[in-house]
Amino acid sequence: MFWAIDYLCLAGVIVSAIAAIRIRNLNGAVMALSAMGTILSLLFIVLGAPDDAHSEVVVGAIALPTLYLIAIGKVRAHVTDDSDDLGEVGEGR
Amino acid sequence: MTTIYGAICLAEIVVMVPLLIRLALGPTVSDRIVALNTISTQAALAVLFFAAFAQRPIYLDPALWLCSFSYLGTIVWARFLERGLL
Amino acid sequence: MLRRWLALWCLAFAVWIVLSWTRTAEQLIVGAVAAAIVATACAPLGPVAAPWVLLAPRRLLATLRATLWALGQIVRANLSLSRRIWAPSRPLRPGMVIVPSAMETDGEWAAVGLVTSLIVDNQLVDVDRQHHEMLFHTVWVDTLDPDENRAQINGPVEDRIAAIRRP
Amino acid sequence: MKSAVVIVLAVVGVGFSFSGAVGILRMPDLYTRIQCSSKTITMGAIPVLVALVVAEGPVSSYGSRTLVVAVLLLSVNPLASHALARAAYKRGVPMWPGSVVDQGAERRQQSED
Repeated sequence: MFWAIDYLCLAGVIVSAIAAIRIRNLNGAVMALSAMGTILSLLFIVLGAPDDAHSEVVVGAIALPTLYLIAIGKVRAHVTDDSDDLGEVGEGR
Repeated sequence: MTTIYGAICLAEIVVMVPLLIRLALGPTVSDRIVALNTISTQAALAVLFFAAFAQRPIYLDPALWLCSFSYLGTIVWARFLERGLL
Repeated sequence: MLRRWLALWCLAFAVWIVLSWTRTAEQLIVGAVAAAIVATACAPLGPVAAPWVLLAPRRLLATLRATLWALGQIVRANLSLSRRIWAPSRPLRPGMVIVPSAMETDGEWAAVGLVTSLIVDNQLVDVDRQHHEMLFHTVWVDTLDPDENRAQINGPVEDRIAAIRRP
Repeated sequence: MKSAVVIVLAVVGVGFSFSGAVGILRMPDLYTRIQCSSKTITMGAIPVLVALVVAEGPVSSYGSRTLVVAVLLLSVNPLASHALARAAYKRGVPMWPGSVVDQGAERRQQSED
């Protein structure tokens, strides 16, 4: 039981990390990074380190993506003019 | 009883699989945020049940953090969408 | 003012008890002092719903009946939505509908939004407070008539909330 | 007896969670996906939390943490989904082409004419 939970969490961390690299849209990549932080904190709990899980939740899953979002928003709003493109158009369904 | 807890924790992690697919596919960023919210809910439930599985109540606190602050990214993104500039 | 302070103190002390969850005298005294500080700091900010107004018997009965009704609606809506999800043809007729509303205060608007979001057939999207209208996204649109849509979406919720507010 | 109740509640909760996740994967546009995400809270998380309370007893540290988690999930998730839906609708995130009616856009066009 324990090993199954362990390996599933590890697989989730790897999949979301790959997604964070492969997604071309910056805001979408930030979301994948946040998912990686969430699942990584779950992995820390499973491996028996609740203190690391605390800091990983606060930093990796919440503060870091929020700061990235704010930074990307500031940069786009000041540099480019066509700020309508927030990745909300999407291609195909 | 701990076997049941472990099975529930495992099932909650398995539920994340379609959500990860939606997170990787999602045509718009808002779709990814919806998937991310549900992932953090499932992670909080998995933490609760892993704490019961390992019989360590000290593992319960990260679940509180997860479900009380994981919506901050959503709020920031919604504000960003609505007003453009943060 | 004293009533508002007492209500805030009760709420803050309840939160302390649930979060600390140890029943020693030191914990309770520290919690009482902390709740008093929080109540003093937050009392000038605005009116507070006192927790003991729920103890009036008719209001308690109305709350109980509204909760039971909402639980039944949640189960029904969830079953119908999972039927829509698992059916291979995806039977969806989604749409945005505008419905009139009879709510007045902020708390009533918030309660209607919360309960209608928990009943998963419809999702509150926007609120127009000047014209007393709400914009809902529903997964199955039957009619385009605002009054019939109100009877389906937010009418029952609003009736029950009004019954709690004015028993 | 107790474990039977726990297993039934857990199966109900995990099943509805899974169907909500599949709904997020299968639904055609953002707004229907948001509704599926609140489905994983109301019928997915709450029965599982009730199962934990039934198994461990309400007067334990599990019981209090479960109460806090349930209240947080039930109050914050509708708030976040409403904020997201409102922002996306104002920004003009497209609805599914098969949707029937968009009375908000009709109202806006009338006021522009």
